[in-house]
Order: sequence, then structure tokens, then C-alpha cells
Amino acid sequence: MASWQWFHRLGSPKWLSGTIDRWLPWVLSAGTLLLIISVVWGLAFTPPDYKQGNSFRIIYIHVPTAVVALAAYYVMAIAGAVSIIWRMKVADMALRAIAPVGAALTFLALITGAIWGKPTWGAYWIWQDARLTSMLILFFLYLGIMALHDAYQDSASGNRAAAIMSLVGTVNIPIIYKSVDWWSSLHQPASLKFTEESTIATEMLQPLLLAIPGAYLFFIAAVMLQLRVQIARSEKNTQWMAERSGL
Amino acid sequence: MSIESSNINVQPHDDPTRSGLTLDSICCERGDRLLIQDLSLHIADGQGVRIEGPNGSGKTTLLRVIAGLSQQYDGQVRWNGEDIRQNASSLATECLYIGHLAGVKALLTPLENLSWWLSLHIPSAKPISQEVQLQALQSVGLDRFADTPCHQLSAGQQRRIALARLYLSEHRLWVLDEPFTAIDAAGVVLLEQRIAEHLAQGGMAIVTTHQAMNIAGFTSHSLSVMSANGAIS
Amino acid sequence: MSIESSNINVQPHDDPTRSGLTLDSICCERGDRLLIQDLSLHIADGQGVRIEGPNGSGKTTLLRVIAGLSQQYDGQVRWNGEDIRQNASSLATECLYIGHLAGVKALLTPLENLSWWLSLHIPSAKPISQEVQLQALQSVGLDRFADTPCHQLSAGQQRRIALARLYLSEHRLWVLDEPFTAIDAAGVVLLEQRIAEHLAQGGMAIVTTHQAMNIAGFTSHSLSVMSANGAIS
Amino acid sequence: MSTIHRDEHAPIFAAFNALLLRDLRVYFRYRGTWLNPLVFVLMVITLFTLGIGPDPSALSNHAAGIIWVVALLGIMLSLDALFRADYDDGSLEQLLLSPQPLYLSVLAKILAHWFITGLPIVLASPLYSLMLGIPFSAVPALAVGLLFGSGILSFIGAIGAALTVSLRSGGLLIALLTLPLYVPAIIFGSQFVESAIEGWPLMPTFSMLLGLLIGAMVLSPLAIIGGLRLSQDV
Amino acid sequence: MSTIHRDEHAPIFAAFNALLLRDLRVYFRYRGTWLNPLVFVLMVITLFTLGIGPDPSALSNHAAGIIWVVALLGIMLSLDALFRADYDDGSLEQLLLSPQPLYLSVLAKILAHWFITGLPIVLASPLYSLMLGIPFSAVPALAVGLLFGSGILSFIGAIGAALTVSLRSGGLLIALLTLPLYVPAIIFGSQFVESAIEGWPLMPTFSMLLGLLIGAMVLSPLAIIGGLRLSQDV
Ligand code: HEM
Ligand SMILES: Nc1ncnc2c1ncn2[C@@H]1O[C@H](COP(=O)(O)OP(=O)(O)OP(=O)(O)O)[C@@H](O)[C@H]1O
Ligand SMILES: Nc1ncnc2c1ncn2[C@@H]1O[C@H](COP(=O)(O)OP(=O)(O)OP(=O)(O)O)[C@@H](O)[C@H]1O
Ligand SMILES: [Mg+2]
Ligand SMILES: [Mg+2]
Repeated sequence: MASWQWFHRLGSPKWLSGTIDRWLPWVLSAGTLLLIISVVWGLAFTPPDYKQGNSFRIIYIHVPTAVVALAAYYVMAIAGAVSIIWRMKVADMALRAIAPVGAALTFLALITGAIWGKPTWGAYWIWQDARLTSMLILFFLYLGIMALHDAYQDSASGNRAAAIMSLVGTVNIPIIYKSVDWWSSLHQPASLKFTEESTIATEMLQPLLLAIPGAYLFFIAAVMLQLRVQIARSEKNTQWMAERSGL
Repeated sequence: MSIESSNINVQPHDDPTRSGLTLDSICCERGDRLLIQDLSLHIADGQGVRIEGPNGSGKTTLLRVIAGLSQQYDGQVRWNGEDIRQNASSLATECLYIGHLAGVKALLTPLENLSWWLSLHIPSAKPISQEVQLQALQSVGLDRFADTPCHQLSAGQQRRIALARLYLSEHRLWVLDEPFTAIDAAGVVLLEQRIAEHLAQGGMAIVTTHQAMNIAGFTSHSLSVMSANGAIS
Repeated sequence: MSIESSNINVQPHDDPTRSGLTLDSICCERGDRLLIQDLSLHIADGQGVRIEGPNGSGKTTLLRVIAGLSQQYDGQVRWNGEDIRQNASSLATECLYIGHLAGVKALLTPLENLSWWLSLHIPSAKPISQEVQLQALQSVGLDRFADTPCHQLSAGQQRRIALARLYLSEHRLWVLDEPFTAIDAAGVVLLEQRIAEHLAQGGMAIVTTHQAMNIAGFTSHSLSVMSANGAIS
Repeated sequence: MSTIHRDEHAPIFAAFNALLLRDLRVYFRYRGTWLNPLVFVLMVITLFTLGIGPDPSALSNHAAGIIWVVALLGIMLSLDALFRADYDDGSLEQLLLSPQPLYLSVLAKILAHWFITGLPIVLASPLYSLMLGIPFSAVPALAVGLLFGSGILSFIGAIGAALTVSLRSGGLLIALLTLPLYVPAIIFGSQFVESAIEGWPLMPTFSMLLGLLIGAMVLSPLAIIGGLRLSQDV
Repeated sequence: MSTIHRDEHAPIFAAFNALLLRDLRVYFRYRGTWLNPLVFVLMVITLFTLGIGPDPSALSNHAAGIIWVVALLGIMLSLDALFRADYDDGSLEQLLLSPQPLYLSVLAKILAHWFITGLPIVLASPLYSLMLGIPFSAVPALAVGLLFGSGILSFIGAIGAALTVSLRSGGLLIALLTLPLYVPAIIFGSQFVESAIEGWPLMPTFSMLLGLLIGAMVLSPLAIIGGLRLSQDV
């Protein structure tokens, strides 16, 4: 029983609200710090690429946002599953909170990728590229879930509909990962490998290895901020919320 | 905005396994308004309850909760002592619901409409023959229209197709939301007879209607809006 | 299959230019059945007619012919002596029709629904202010719901939006098909009062309903199916 | 468009405005609905590129044609709802019985529909050109062409919508009825864009498009009114 | 399919059959309705050839992709009506309240829908190949691919239809929700046909299509049931 306590606590908006208040400053500042360090390191102290010159530096935004945008979908789908199985209020809030953040990250990855594409591939956008198109599809998935949420007047139904849709959408995740193998693609296959030697030069890799956790932390902070809004909205009539805002 | 609620046939907490339908402190909120507050009642075999209340007082909301269509409520609905949230299928096999919408396909004929409904709701091993179905249609005065597409029928005739189900139903509980809508005076009398017959055979019924209704064995339960504003002022 | 029809307020042929509504030997056939045979009647200022008949006897069909929605009939409908086939607009400006369907947009609020309807049907140079519209909604008990999307309202409340038009209407002729459907008892009383008021002010009304109705100044006219089979047998 | 505006001396336009406003409200009531046709167009283009596979030149060569066909589909997809909702809830009866000129009422409904389908598709022209590699210099022509074209498509599609409103046979009958009528618009429309891309003279096709639009605007309401009246006698 | 067949010992399949029969009857009641999606597909292909202009090779190069996208659109166009009619007339309530397994009821409805949309599109494969210049030897592969693909599309589209049935926001939200999910089917489907045209091995894409179909058939009813139950609480 005791081992489940954390799970039940997680279901309580009050507990969650307290936790967010405690952790948000730390997560936010750590994420920002890591990002700043890695970007400054990447932009100023890394040697230019022998083929791409300086344009490769956008990697320090592009790769972290792309990686986190994908991971965000998993987290969202897990929240959806929890919401459907245990009907947990907090899971619904999490789903609602993650969708716009994930959509924004996906959008950023798309934009930075497109900007990077111009000097390297000679075009902002290449339709036939699988990675690019599948990322666009991820963007549409996020948008669809947000639209479904909004379309329902009744928030309980909207939450449930969005949870179902987020689970259904997970089928696309393997496609997005596998697309590079299935299609001919101009885009990099995964080059960060933990098992073998990485194909990126170490000097370029090191700031990237800082930027990715930085982006994760930043994502968590953004979701926490969104969650706060969700909690305030759905718990506005409860006593603890009244006390909290009274304080 | 709050709702008064009176308990009839009370003592729902006595014997949770007893047969029939038990509502246990049902609360319903819709659009930030509390419609039904702490409603408890029990319906046993042979009993009928008429839910009364002005327009917008929550009758349909309550009936949809009882039938298992709506999940947004607090409290318990028990069928033979079992929470319908735990065991929906036991109620489903024994409950007949006719709501504001008739559930009649406009492009099909009355006979076809009756037939698909029967296959879904009366899954007996022995199929119900077409003659029996025609008899039910005759009971509601539609035998001559058995093969006319429903969208060519009048409002009352379309509603009668849904009501023909009452003449074939073997369900113990009938949940009828405004069954007399669009039905002419002679039709209302015959329907009342049919409902009385059902109760006499040990069935149960929950009915809403704004019209006068006289059926033996019925008690009334009113959902009245406190700031009585639902009526045309 | 044939229809009996009795003439009340007869002599429709006397004075073709007289004011009010005149039906002159109306015959309607629908789906190979003769529904209305040779129906003639006249309604003058301050008169109300209730069209009676079992389900499927042709009441709605007749009302749609009178309102000018249906073109499939023989005979003449005259408004102030003029055939409405020749001059549809003179009737259109003076006639209010509320049918089985309410003509209410589910996504809009009651106030918005009333407002578009008014612009189409009461094209006075002086626009009807929002306060007046709210008053009409209050008359049907919907003032608290003036800004709630209609699909969140109950069946009776949605119907009341259509009926709110009666409180703003300046039309001389009201054609009301089952206006009391889904309306609670208190609401029916108030509607009856409103119709009586309309007649007292010199208006005309044609109404169908299966419920009891008592309004002064109303005569009944029955469309009864000869082989009385429309009733639940 | 935010408040009901009634001109003291023109109750006729009051009705026109009220209907326009009503329909726009219905369309906008759920956030995002009005974006749907546009999103649909963007998605279909995406899908086409996926289906057609790795051959970038094929797309840009036929960009004008693809955009036109897809825009047409987006508009047509949403045409089913133009009168059917009114038919189902009885407000079409009230429209037909109104003493106001039906011609204007029909125009108001079509205009409202165009605002939420045609207009966003027109405004997104720069996006298509980006997606399909159309030169930026051709964007104004693309937008003007789509402006006229989407108008023509709305009017013609409305005829199909009116004629089928009482038949419960689904929206595809509209496609069947109206696609043949769309052909001239499609031909001139994509020619117009092609001319802009290639630098050919624009006036001949422009005047054809303008003529088609005016013709459709003047004539189609007559057919639409006929279709709507018919729907009451089924 | 002409009379209701009830197996004495299987009332469950009696319900399945009754629902299948009911929906087919509704679809067929107006002559020609079932032809609509097919005619739509043929017309859009015709329009594409018009819009793309006098360049026959451009089309045949991308024939597989074009057919797939257009078939998808035809099916999606008609999906809006899959549950909405039932929702509007109250028969969805009766379906949800039935003691019969909803899983089978949903399957029956999708199957009926596929019979009048997917199947005619599959059967017309020889026609497309004629129109778009696909070699006749590839027709069987085209038909098999469309057979699987249209099934997948029906199941996935039904999810979108179920989730939006109570929202009066038009059929385009379905497109927004389901088009991203269609992508794998489109990719493998058009790859399959291309492999057939080019004479590449068929098994890899075939097994992917089969897997997708089985996955969609098994899993999508779960999401659909969730969506339908949801629709009653709005
Ligand atoms: C709009 C265009 C682009 C999009 C949508 C896009 C998308 C993505 C995505 C989704 C990832 C994450 C993959 C993963 O987590 O496994 C990624 C990683 C990456 N992208 Fe892009 N990309 C684009 C353009 C580019 C360009 C132009 C380049 C450089 C030539 C590039 C280089 C990379 C690299 C090096 C990675 C890291 C790969 C890894 O180690 O996993 N991308 N991109
Ligand atoms: N989804 C919803 N969102 C918001 N409010 C709702 C919703 N559903 C119902 N309501 C409100 O609940 C109230 C009760 O509705 P209900 O349909 O139960 O009334 P009713 O008693 O059946 O009325 P009637 O006699 O008119 O049929 C109405 O005022 C309605 O506005
Ligand atoms: N388009 C049509 N085609 C064939 N028959 C029709 C059509 N319209 C109406 N009918 C028939 O005409 C008869 C009368 O219909 P109508 O709607 O006028 O009846 P009503 O008196 O209003 O009945 P209710 O009391 O049920 O509203 C019905 O039996 C109906 O079947
Ligand atoms: Mg009700
Ligand atoms: Mg009637």
C-alpha cells in the first residue's frame, strides 16, 4: 500500500500545486542556465564545421527542441492513458498542459530545421523528406488534440476525447522514428549513439550534450507553468485554492 | 440555484441487494448549475414513478443517468443491489429507454425500424417473427404504414414507431421520457393502458410527462427548481 | 381512404375580397392518399380555429399549405381575397408560422436566435431593442438562459425560444402546429393566455394540438380519417 | 460585424446583415472551426507530396493545378452544411417564409460561408507558394485567382447544396452535381496562375474569371431559391 | 443480405447482421448513393488531369500516390455521416444501451460503410489504371493495396467521426484529427503499388499493410466506443 502512496498523492491537485511551487524556481533556473551555457559554448567556443561553416551552430537549438518535442508526445500519451484508466484529474491537466508546449517545441524544431536546410540542402523545405514531413505530422497531431479540447464545451468530455486521441496518435511515433530508414532521406539519421562511437566531433558534441538536458528541464518548467494555470482554473471553487489565493 | 428533493419509498440504505432500481444520493451538475441534489429513491417490482418538474428542472438528465447514458453524476444507481457503474450489462438487458429522440431511421420503414431494434435489444434465441412485429405496429395504429418510409409519416406516427417497442418489450424497467409527445388523445389512453399492464405484470416504470396521466400504481416525485423560474412567468 | 370535412364560418364564395384567410375547396394528396378533400373555411379578424384530428390525418399538411410552404394542393388559399399563389408576399408579411421544428440554431443563444428571426420577420424601420427581446424571453421563462447556447437547454426550453416570437409578433395570422409540445403545464396556461390576447386584439390563429386547450373565441374543425385507423387501435 | 447594425431606412439590409452575422456566429462559435478548411488544404497538399514521393520538380510544375483542385475540395467539403443545418432545425422554413427578398438572404448565407472557407484559403496563398515552390512574384496572381475562383466555387456549390438539401443522401451528391460545373473555373483559374508564373499576359483569363464570377453571383441564387422551395415539398 | 438471418444459437451475430443490414439499407434506399464515392474519385482524377494540364507523363509517374490520396478523400468525405445520423435521430442512444457487445456493433457499422465506399473504389481499379496509364499487370496489386488501404482508412476515419459526433463543428475536424493517422497507410499503400509497377518485391509492404489493417481493426473500435460514449455526455 505504502508504495502506492506517491501515486495517490500525484492524483491530488493540492499536493501537485505545492510541489510545483517548490520545484518550479529550481527547474526553471537550472534549465535556463544549461541552455545559456550550451548555446554560448556552441556559438562562441566551438570550431566551425569543415563542410557547413558556421551554419551548423543552429544544431544547438534544433536538436534539443526536436528531441524534446518527440519525448513530450510520449509523456502526453502516458498522461492520456492514466486519465483513461484511473480517471485521474491531474493526468487530464497534464495532458492539457503538455499539448501547447509540445506543439511550440515542434514548431521551433521545424523552423530551425528549415532555416538550417537553406544553407545545407539549398531549400527551406523539401517535401519528399520523411523526417521533415513526419515532424510536420507530429505538429498536426498536437494541433488536432488541442482543437478537440477546445471544441468540447464540457471540459470533462473534452479531456476524455483528447486522452483517447493522444493514445491513438502514439501509433505515429514509431513512424516518425523509422521514417528515415523507410524513405530515402536527406536528413541525418540518428547520430547520437550510446553504444557505438558517435559520428559527431567531440567538440561539437559536448555543448549539445548539455543543451539536451537543458531543453528537457526547460520543457518541464514550461509544463509546470501551464499546469498551474490548469489547476487554478479547475480548482477555483475548492477551499484549499481559496485559502491559497487568500494567503 | 438549488433543488428540492423529496424521498418517496425511501430507506434505500436498508438492503442493498434488494431487487429493483435504487437511486442513492444522486447529484447532478450541468453547466455549473446543481440540477439534482441528493436524490434517493427506490422502485420495486410493480411500481411506477412519475418524475415531475417544470421545463429545465432536470428530468431528462435524471432519466439519462438511470438508463446509463450519462456518466456525469455523483452517488449510486443500483440495479438489484449492484452499482450500474460496476455492472452495466445487467441493467442493459432489463431496461428499455425511450428518450426525446425516437431512435427511428427516417429512410427505413416502420417494420425495418422495429426489426433492427429488436435484434439489438431483445436477443432471444428464438427470433421474433414478422407477424408479431406487425401486430405491435397494429397496436400503435401503423399497420397500414408498415412499409412506408418513415420520413413520409407524420410527427405522431414517427413517435408511435418508437412506442411500438413497448408492445414487444420483455424488459423489467421502462424509462420513458415524455412518451406522449405528439401522440393524439386516443393514443395516450392506449399507452396508459399498456403501461398499467406492464406494472400489473410486475414491471417497473419511470415516466416523465407534462400532460395529465392516470395510471394505477404510480407515485409522483417532483424535481422542482427552487427559484421557480422555469415556468413561463 | 377519404376525408370528411365540415364547413364552419362557411360561405367562402360570397365576397372574395373580404379580409382574413379563406380556404376554398382545398384538396391535398400525399403519397397516393387523399388527405384533405374539398376543405373550405374562412377565418376573420379575432377568430381562432383549432384543427383537430388523429395522428396522420393531415393537420401539418394543411398548415404548411396555408403558410405557403407547400405548393402541392388543389383549390385556393386567399389572404384578404387574394390568392397566395399570385401574391405570396402579402401573406408573408402578416403570417407567423411555428411548425414541428422550432427553427432555433443549437449553437446560438436564445437572444441571438430571437434577434436573427426578428430581422427577417419583423422588418420595421425601428429595430427592436435588446431589452424588448429580453422581455420576450422573460415571458417564456428564459431570461436566465438568454446567453446559454441552445444545445445546452432542455427540450421544453428550446421550444420556448420559438414561442418567444409570439411575444414580439405583430403578425395578424398565427399558424401554430402543436405549440404546446414539450411545454410544462404552467407554460401551456400562459401560452393560452397569449393566444387569447392576440385574438382579442383582432388577430387570427390556426392551431393544432392533441392536448386539451381552452381559449375563448376558438372553433374546432376536425380532419378525421374515415377508416378511423390513425388511433392506437 | 461585432454588433447588429440596422440602418433606419433599410430593413432589407438589416435582414441581410442579420443573416450574415448569424451564420458567421454559428461558424465561429467553436474556436478553430473557421481554420479547418485552410488546415485541410494544407494537409492535403502535404499528403500529396507524401503520396507522390521523392520528386520535387513534379510538384512545382503542377503547383497551380494542385492548389486549385485542393482548394475546390476544401470548399466543397464544407458546402454540405450550408443549407442542411437550416433544413434540419427548421430555420430554413423561417427563411423561406420571411417577407424579405430571398435573393439577398441566399447571398448573405453564401457570403458568410465564403468568409470562413474561401477567404482563409485566399489569404494563405503565400504559404502554398512556399510549400510548392511557386515563385514569390506569382503570389499576387495566385491570390487574385483564388479570390475569384473561390467565389465562383461557393456560388456553384451552393446550387448543389440547395438541390440536395432534402435528400438524405449525403454530401457526395453535391460533388457529383457541381464538379462538372466547376470545370470552366478550374481551367481558367489554373491558367491564370500559370500565366503569372510564366509571365504571360493576364488580362484574357482575368476577364474570363471575372465574367464567371459575376455570372455565378447573378444567376446561381435563382437556381438556389428554386431548390430551397422544392425542399419543403418532399 | 436480402432477409434477416438469425442463427438460433447466436443472437450476438443476429445483432451484428441486423445492424449491417440496417445501415446497408439506409445507404441503398436512394438509388445511386452508393455510387457517389466512386464517381467522386473518378471526377477528382479527371479534374487533376485538367488542372495539371497537357502533360500525360506527369500523371502516370505519380499515379499510385494520386489514386491513394483521392480514394482517401472520397472515403473521408463520407465519414462524417457514419455516426452523426445515428446521433441526431437517437438511434445511437439505442445502440449504446443495447446489451449486445458494442465492439461488434461498431464493426458492423464500419463494415457497412466500407461496403458502399471502399469496395466500389477497389473494384474500379482497372478504370484508374486506364485513366492514369498504369500498366495492366499492376492492376491486381493496385486492387489489393486499395482493398487493405480502404479498410484501414475506414477504421481510422471512424475514430475521428466518433470523437466529433457530438460537436456541431462540421466534418473538417475529422480531417484534422485523422489525416495525420492516415500517413502510414498512404505511404505503404502507394509504395505497394509502385513496387508492383516497377516489379519490386511485394511482400514487405504487403505485410506492413496487413499489419496496419489488423491493428486498426482490433484497436480502433476501442477508441470509437470511447468517443461514442462520450458523445452522450455533452
Ligand atoms: C525542417 C527541417 C527539419 C526537421 C523537421 C528536422 C527534424 C528533426 C528531428 C525530429 C530530430 C530528432 C531526431 C531524434 O530525436 O531522433 C532531428 C535531429 C537532428 N537534425 Fe533535424 N530536422 C530538420 C532539418 C535539419 C537540417 C537541415 C539538418 C542539418 C543538415 C538537421 C540535422 C539534424 C541533426 C544532426 C540531428 C541530430 C540527430 C541525432 O543525433 O539524433 N536537421 N531533426
Ligand atoms: N450539457 C449541458 N450543459 C449545460 N447545461 C445543461 C446540459 N444539459 C442540460 N443542461 C441544463 O440542465 C437543465 C435540465 O435539463 P433537462 O433536459 O434535464 O430538463 P428537463 O427537466 O428534461 O426539461 P424538459 O421538461 O424541457 O424536457 C436545463 O436547464 C439545461 O440547461
Ligand atoms: N411527402 C409525403 N409523402 C407521402 N406521404 C406523406 C408525405 N407527407 C405527409 N404524408 C402523409 O400524410 C399524412 C398526414 O401527415 P401530417 O403530418 O399532415 O399529419 P398530422 O395530422 O400533422 O399528424 P400528427 O398529429 O402526427 O402531427 C401522414 O399519414 C403521412 O404519412
Ligand atoms: Mg426533458
Ligand atoms: Mg403534425
